[in-house]
Amino acid sequence: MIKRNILIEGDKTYKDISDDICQPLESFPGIKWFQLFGLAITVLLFYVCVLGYIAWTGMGTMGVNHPIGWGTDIVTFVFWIGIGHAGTLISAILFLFRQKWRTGIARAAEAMTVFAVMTAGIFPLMHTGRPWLAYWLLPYPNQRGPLWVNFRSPLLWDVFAVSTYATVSAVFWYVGMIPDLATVRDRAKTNLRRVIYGMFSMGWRGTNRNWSHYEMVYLILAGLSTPLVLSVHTIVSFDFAVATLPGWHTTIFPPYFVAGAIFSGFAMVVTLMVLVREGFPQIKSYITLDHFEVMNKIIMTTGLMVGYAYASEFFIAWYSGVHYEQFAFLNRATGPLAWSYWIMVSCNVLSPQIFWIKKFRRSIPVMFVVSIFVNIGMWFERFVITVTSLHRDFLPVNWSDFTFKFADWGVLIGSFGMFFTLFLLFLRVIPMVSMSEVKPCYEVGRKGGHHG
Amino acid sequence: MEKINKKRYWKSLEEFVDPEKFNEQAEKEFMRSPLQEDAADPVARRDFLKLMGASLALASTACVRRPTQRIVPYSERPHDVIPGKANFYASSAFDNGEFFSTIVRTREGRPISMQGNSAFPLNRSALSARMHAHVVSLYDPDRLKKPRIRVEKDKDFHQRNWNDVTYEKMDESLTKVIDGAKLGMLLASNPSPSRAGVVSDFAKTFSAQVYYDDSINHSEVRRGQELSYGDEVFPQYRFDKAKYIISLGADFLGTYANPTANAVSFAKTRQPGPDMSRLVVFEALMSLTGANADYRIRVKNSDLVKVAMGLAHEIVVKEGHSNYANSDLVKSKLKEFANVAAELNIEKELFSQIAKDIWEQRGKSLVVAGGINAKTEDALALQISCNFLNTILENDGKTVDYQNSLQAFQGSDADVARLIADIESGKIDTLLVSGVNPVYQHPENKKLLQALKKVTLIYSTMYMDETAEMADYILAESHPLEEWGDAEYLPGMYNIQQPTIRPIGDTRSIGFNLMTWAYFLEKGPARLNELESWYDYVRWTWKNRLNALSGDFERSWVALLQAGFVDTKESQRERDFTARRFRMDALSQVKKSNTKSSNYELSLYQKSAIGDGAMANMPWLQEMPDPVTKNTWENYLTISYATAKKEKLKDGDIVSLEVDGKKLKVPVFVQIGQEDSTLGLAVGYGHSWGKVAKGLGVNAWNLAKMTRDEMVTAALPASFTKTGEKTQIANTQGHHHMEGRSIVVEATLKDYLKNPASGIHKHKIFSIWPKHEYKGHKWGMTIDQNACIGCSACVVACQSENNIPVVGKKYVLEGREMQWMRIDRYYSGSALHDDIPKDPEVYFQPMLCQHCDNAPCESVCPVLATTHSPEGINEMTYNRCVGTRYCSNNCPYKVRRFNWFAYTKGDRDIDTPKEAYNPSVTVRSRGVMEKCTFCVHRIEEVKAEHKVQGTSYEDGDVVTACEAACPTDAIVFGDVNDPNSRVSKMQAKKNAYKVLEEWHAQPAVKYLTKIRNKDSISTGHGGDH
Amino acid sequence: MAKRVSGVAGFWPDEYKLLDAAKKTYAAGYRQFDSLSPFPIHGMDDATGIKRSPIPWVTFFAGLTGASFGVWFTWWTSAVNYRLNVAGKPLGLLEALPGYIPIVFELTILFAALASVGAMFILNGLPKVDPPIIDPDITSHKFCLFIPETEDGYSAEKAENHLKSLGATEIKRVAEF
Amino acid sequence: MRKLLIHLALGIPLLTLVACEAPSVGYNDGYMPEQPIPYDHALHAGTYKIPCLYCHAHVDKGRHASVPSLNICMNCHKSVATDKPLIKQLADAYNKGESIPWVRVHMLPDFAHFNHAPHIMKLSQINAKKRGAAVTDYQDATNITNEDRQAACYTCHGRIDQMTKVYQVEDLSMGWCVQCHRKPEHNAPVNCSTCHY
Repeated sequence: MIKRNILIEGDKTYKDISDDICQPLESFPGIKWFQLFGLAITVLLFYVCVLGYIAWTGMGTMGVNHPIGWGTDIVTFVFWIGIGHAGTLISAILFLFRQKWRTGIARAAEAMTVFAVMTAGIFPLMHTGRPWLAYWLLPYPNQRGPLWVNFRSPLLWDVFAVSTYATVSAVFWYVGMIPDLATVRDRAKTNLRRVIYGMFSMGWRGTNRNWSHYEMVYLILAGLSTPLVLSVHTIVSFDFAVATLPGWHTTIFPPYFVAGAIFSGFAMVVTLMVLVREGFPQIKSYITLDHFEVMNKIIMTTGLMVGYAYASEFFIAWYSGVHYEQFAFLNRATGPLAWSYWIMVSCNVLSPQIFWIKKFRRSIPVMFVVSIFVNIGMWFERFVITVTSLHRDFLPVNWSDFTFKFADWGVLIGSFGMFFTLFLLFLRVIPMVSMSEVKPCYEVGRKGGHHG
Repeated sequence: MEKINKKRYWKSLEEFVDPEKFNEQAEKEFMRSPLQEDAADPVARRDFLKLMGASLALASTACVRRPTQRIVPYSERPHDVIPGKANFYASSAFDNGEFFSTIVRTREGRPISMQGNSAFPLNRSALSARMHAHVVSLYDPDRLKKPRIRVEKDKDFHQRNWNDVTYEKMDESLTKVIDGAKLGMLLASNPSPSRAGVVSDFAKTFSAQVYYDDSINHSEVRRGQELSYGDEVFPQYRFDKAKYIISLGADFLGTYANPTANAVSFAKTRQPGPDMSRLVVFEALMSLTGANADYRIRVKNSDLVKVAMGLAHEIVVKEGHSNYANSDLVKSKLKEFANVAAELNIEKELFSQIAKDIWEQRGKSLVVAGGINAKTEDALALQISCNFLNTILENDGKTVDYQNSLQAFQGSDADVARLIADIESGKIDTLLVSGVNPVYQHPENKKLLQALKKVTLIYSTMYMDETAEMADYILAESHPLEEWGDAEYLPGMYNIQQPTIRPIGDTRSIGFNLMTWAYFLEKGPARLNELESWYDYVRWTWKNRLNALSGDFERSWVALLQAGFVDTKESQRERDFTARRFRMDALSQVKKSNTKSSNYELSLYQKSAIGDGAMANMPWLQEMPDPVTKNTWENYLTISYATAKKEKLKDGDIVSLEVDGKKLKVPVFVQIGQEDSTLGLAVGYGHSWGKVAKGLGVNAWNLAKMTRDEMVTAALPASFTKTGEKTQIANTQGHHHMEGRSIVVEATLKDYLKNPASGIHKHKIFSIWPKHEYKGHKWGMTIDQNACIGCSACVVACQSENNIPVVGKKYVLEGREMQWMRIDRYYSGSALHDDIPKDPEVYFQPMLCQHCDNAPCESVCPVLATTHSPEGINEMTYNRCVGTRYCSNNCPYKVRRFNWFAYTKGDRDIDTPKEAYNPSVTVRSRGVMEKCTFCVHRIEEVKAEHKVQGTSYEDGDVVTACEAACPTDAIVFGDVNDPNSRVSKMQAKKNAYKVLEEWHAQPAVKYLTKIRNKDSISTGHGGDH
Repeated sequence: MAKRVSGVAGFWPDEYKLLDAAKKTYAAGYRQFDSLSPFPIHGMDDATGIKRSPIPWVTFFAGLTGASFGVWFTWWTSAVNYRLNVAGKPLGLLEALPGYIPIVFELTILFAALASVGAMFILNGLPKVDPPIIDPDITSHKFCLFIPETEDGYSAEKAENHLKSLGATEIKRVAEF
Repeated sequence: MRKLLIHLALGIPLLTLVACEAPSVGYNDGYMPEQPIPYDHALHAGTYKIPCLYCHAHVDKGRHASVPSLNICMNCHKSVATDKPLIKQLADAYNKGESIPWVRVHMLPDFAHFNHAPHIMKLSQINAKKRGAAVTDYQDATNITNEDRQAACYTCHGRIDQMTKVYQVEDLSMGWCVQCHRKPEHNAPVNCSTCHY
């Protein structure tokens, strides 16, 4: 039997665990948090203004043009949806695989998922020419005949996939949170706090009958979320794969996108957890270097998978014998937007290779930098797929170039404002580590059975 | 404390001043409490109940209440106006020497679009792009609404103030000016007999001198004819009779002479088959005609005479053909042109072959020369040598029809010179100008400007243009769509111009003005005084002519109005005439000039949309991509690829161009296929007026040169220096090569004769789905790329028909132009492999929505905004569109256009005036996708009409706007389910193919291969796999 | 809302002892008792004699409903209710189904997930408004066994003694739970 | 509880949406505006039995039913009821060459193109068929009577001949159009470009 490393560092009682984890909720935030929050909310306000400007003036304020119908909005949408995948992966797939180490990071990762999906969800809405009519994408009975929707459109699949994903992952997250909210409620010193957390914990008391149903539903949700999370990025990849465009019309897209999503998601988890550990030192006991090492291994693995996809795309393009396909890929690597392709390759394929060395896998500064590289690289991967394929398609007359405009930068930066605002709030109002999941794992890796 | 208490807030100044009065008013305005029932107002309670009822109704019915709309019916409905139904009027139009018989479509008395009169032999249903823009110029907000009189005039025209006056006031002032003045009239030539009549009546009465100056003078043609044959005519070139056409710099398909009619007749000979004509073009710039050539040979404009004489030498001296073979005079004249091919670096065998071939085709060949781009100092010599060549080839009277000559282009630079001399000598002190804009057009002619300052200038114009700035009296001129008119463009061919709307402003035609002044001064023949209107004068003009035809004037007048034209000499049109005798002494004008040792020579040219620049204020024309360069919104210096490489210049680099000490800063544009030492610059830009035209490009006329009273516009010795500045040229096509893709399929005639499907790559395609069945109509289109000359008239016709917005230069640069129809232009060769040929072949491909049966756009639209109709049309439902742009991404042809902004709000200067919109087509708002609809509104209208009339559809009932606009019948629309329709027959041709067929979108549009009449066999591969 | 009952609660400091106590309580014939813990304890279901949760059945049937609704809805709306030719593709139930699979799949998951969570809420009687709490530390670090009055032959003293015999570190009489 | 809030947050906009989009809500059926001259259809079309097509002369020829021009009113009112104040107002406007700004009752948005003529033709043919008349040609007046044509008008506009003040009877929503087009006996297309182009 393989010896397990301990999951929770330090000699702790269950009460210590509760105390550690509830501390950010029960203390007044420090100046650093306020500074960060102030920055994030400023960027968020800026974001709102940029979105308002785009909606008010028209999509022409962005870099998209003819023939590049999709630009920053869709690129960033896919980017954020991808980010979201790590959370569900950690909470669902690793749960099914009984990976106990997931407990430390699951909550925060799931929060990241929910916020990333929320952030992502704005983009498909805002990239439309008439966002105020986006509800037409929902099939509801209406007085137009009734006129339904085109269920064969990948965008409609997107609507269903993303909204199902958002709903299920939010529910999953929330269900996982109920016992912890009860803990916070029971620790509450003030009445208001008790009432609020009491409301959200729904009167959870932790009887075994409750736990029995609860564990069952958690298992089921994990089981449902697993195919769901795989389907979401598969369906997002269908937006491209189902289209006729050379460079989009590729059957490798679903696994490639899912691997990429996990890749970028874990990178974002690493980025966030490094920051969280800095902000809340007590969390270091629960999110340990071992966690990071495992995640870095996943990053390296998925990075290799993505690299394999890049290579195989070229091979298939060549092997297909289709001129348009061959040109599309040649153009990626050598065309006017080749810089984006090479940013993508160096960030996504080359930079994670450093994790072959254990020392770097366990080095916080190294992984922080690499995780940010990976995030940049994954944004550019979507940029390469979307824009580079569109800007040189079938008829050479249509070929054009893409320029970033103010609004493009605005929504890209602004979306981070939204994400971080939500995440920073999350750190202060919801236990960032799942107490009810961490506590049973205290024994893992420790010798003497139970503690006193 | 008290102060604070006293502080009041007020809602308006009134309340502040008089609170009591304000309260009283407020009560009235916001309605008095309805419960205040008193004896004085018994209605109040009832009002309250009503109000309650209304608000209840309001609450119960509507989330958003619609605004109240009013319907204001006619007081007395005009007889033929049925609201919602279009009326069509036959009319005619004359523009920059080009003549059209037109059909004007009006809705509720408002002209909304034009197309050609399909019965008329010259232009048929086709119109030039400029003509389509005529309806916009009618509603142009920049047009003068009233006449103006200059307030004060100082010597240097610093005082630029005018008073708007009524025409009555104007008549009062002007009659005083005219009476006893030494009057001159500077007019554009015009084929109108009525105008000619009134001008001569007036000139005789007031002993006025008349000078003719056209915006583009082709006086060397008339002069050349006169010197060569003795009669001063502008012959009609019969391309339809020619089997071998040589153009010496003449852009007859784009801008020279009567291009639309030329295209109509040219297309007749271009059906692939043993009788297909061959076009050989010798030119320096890449013109539309050159782009359509079978063989295009690059020569300097200054060498065109040599080419003509060189060919003559080949035929007469070398081959010993023709009547002149024994003439020593001719032989000695031609001797110096013996080695032309070698001198000009033309492939010797090719040159000899051309000479042999045209001799072979004598009597059925045609040599054309001319245009401002060929108007060098030797322009006259070029005409004479061209005439000589035609005489040698026995073409005179056959393909050069001197009998049915064009009654246009009477203007000449010599007339302008005469005018200057007359002003300087004091023979003229008052000048009336109409139809030309001399200040814009002759900026280099300092003498003219000086002369104009000396006279009292009366200027009849539609715009406050350059000449108007100098005028003392500005006569607001009516638009041709507002006025009666007529024309006799070919002798005996009678056309009437019918007004289709009452003048929108206080405007008049020049003819009516002349009549009015004569009337007030009580001078001249009775008709000037007795006839009440210009309409009467036009009728008076036609009375005798029409009486000669039938004897019943009223009847033939109505018939003429209905048909739009009457050809009284129809039998004369197709006849061959005897050749005229060529006057040998004319050849003395032809000298072999030694090319000057200048590195570069500049040639001015016209763009087919902008032309002389008179319609530069039309946004549609500014945004129409030039057929060859695909540039919009400005002019630029075209340089060859080799020159660009040598001088290290790129598109958009601004150079300082110098001609004769005159400098202009212009951006350069690299034009593949241009002669290396030639620079090209388009005229018609650089206006100082007009919300749209002002500030676009530079005025190229500045660089023209006056030599012996003739304006020289070509082969001007020029130099340029880089300024280091850069700009961006608004080009609509980012890439010019097909990159080895089979997009435009091409074959040589030789290939085609062997195998009509030559060049078409057949794909074996299978589908997992059964094909959707179309019962009833199935609309489809065929585009004959062999017939298409790329003129782009369809682009503007479509814009006019479908309310397509103009986006402006800024957004063209961002790739956001909106035209549904575009003409893709490719060059042979590949930029990727840096293999840009010096002599590229040019391909035009009209590209519009292909209405694919398996439309990739439809399957990806999430909201069913684009679907397929049971008649095979790819429908775009604007009001359902949320604007995901997925359809555009998935369209292999990228023919969908997205409304990136609210282009139709009408708040920009370049917006189409609302009056010019077609009410049958929805105006699209921001954020929706749009694209070609196959003119589905026309289909629906025709179908509804058939339903009501109980008749059934026949081929040709629905004509799309682009189809009608096409001069060469390249576009054919119809029902492909009807095996006898024209479109079915064309689609069944062996050389029909679908673009990107292997993608299996199953487009409803088929293209016919481009056939070049070449002796070689192309490398294009056929077969299938 | 379940009727509130009184009873006796015993406390243990860790989950192993609680599990042990629960097993013994069950062996002693108690059936209505329940354990309360800050986290689920492996083996407690057997120890307290609770049957497997029926939620998987709910999940299964909800998923089935979602799938069949998806199949029917996509077909009915596009082939029956408003039939439009989109890209020339067939609209028959089976021919068109491949294009609807993603929708069907997502609906399956959505129905199943929401129904399962709903079932859990109903089975657990959630949400409870301000339920009585035996000890606030139960959700943090205390482990508790509660014997309600509904137990056969219940008497507070007997239950107290029983808990004491199992080594409860603290025993509390609960008036209302 | 939180779930409830989520449901509320999602549900309220959705309900509003459904409410706004549900048949007839948000439409103008029942709209009965005040007209500048209270023209009485019940009197003219009902009591006096003036055919619809007498005034709305182009309804079977063109796109619009078109409110009659004043000269049509004056055809009768030159001699009928000339002393009434409203008729005087009408005559006054006519003599001055002015018009009456009627308030529009039935309105379709600009992107929906409705053509009266084929509808009148088709519906009156159907009405004639119902009578049992052998109908082939709309132009043939012996086959299709005035009543058939009038009944065609009533299909969408209701019993105008009984309305003292005209109001909108149907909601004129797309669904309402489509349900009629779908009827097998009407054999009418329901694809988008039937109306939207």
